[in-house]
Amino acid sequence: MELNVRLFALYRERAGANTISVAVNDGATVADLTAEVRRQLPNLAPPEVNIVVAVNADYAAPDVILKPGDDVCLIPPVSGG
Amino acid sequence: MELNVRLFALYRERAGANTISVAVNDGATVADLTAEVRRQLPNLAPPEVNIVVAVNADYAAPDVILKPGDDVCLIPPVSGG
Amino acid sequence: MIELTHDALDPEKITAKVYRDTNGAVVTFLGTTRDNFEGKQVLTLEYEAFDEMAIKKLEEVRQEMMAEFGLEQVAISHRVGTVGIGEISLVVAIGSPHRKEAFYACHKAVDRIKEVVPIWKKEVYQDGSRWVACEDHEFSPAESHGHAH
Amino acid sequence: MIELTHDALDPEKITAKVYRDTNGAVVTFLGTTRDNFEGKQVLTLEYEAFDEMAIKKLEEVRQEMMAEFGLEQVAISHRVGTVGIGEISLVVAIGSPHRKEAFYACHKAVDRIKEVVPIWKKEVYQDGSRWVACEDHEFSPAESHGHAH
Repeated sequence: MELNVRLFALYRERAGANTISVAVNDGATVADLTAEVRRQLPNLAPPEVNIVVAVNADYAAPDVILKPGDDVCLIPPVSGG
Repeated sequence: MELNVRLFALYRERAGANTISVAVNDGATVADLTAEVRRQLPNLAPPEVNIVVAVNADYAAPDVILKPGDDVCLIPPVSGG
Repeated sequence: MIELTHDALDPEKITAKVYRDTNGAVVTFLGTTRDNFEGKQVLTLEYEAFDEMAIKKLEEVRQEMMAEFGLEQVAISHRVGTVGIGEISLVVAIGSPHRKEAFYACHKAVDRIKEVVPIWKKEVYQDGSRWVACEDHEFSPAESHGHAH
Repeated sequence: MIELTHDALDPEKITAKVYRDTNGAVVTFLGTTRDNFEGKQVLTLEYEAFDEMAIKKLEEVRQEMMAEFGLEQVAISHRVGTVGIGEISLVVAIGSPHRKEAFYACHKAVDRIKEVVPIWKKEVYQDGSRWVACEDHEFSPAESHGHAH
């Protein structure tokens, strides 16, 4: 399936796009997605940095299974306040 | 010597006066003063309650020696804030 | 940065004293008068102070906090006289580059003020009144006597 | 009691939400934008948020604090967009019968907001800009990359 993945802040600027399209297998997990994102955009985050994912506006663990139509967002290290 | 002792809040109301005159020996300490105050005003504070004294607008330990003209105040338990 | 006043306290004005462009955190405590004591309705509060000493002790608390937490902006205002329910009796405002020091200093400042500053609070009820011995102290109005700290 | 806004924050208005006659303490945190980062002059800040999730997470933090500290009045407002130096980016206001809970809850709320709420801050300098990774983190603008929490 093809997922529209939204990017914010640092990731948006690094990718030069608000949204990227990422193809993953049906039944793919969040971990599969971030692996694919790293292949597409090797400079998005260094290997030692965990890419945090939100699915449908909440943090999603690596083993969460993605469904078509999920709102998937990559969350750079937050710095609000 | 004769000291004018100022009272506040609870002590002022219990004594029915802003100021009381207390006679102590020359060289008397703060402890001597509070002992004399308890004789004059046995209902000012129960025996288990320490009467706190300020001399010249600062807390004074029981062994501080009083001098004529000192500004002596009795400080009930504080409750500001 | 120290104030003892009969006038209503303006928290915004007091907080404004501790703003600096080099600071990232401002922590403010407002002490407000509660409408009840052990279920009894409080109508109003009367604050009495030993003025000269209260100002001196407030300044001491301020200096202590600045030294202990490495701060430069600490403002304290305490109201005296009659204070209506829900009104502000105490404002402590701390400005700091970082929040941790500001929180710790503000909390400790309030604790110290309640311990050492010669100010007394009387709760006035429909059927009487009571000098508050010290905050959070289990104190029955019936045995309204002094209490050592 | 939760707000995410492009408008300037009014601390007095936000604090007013947590006043109650049954409360004796109001603790307020104001996060203000600092004018420097490691000696470098910051001209302005840009806050970006993942709006829907940020509001959800702010409300979660609010509910957590209310449950953990037995509170009823917790107000949180976060500003987004361009924020000038010395302006307020975050207000957390807590009303409580007693001060201890108010101080603890306010401090913890700010810590949690900085950990979990998807909001990002960019410092703009004369000669560039930098996404702040996380507060108090030793972070060199040169190696401006993401950093896991």
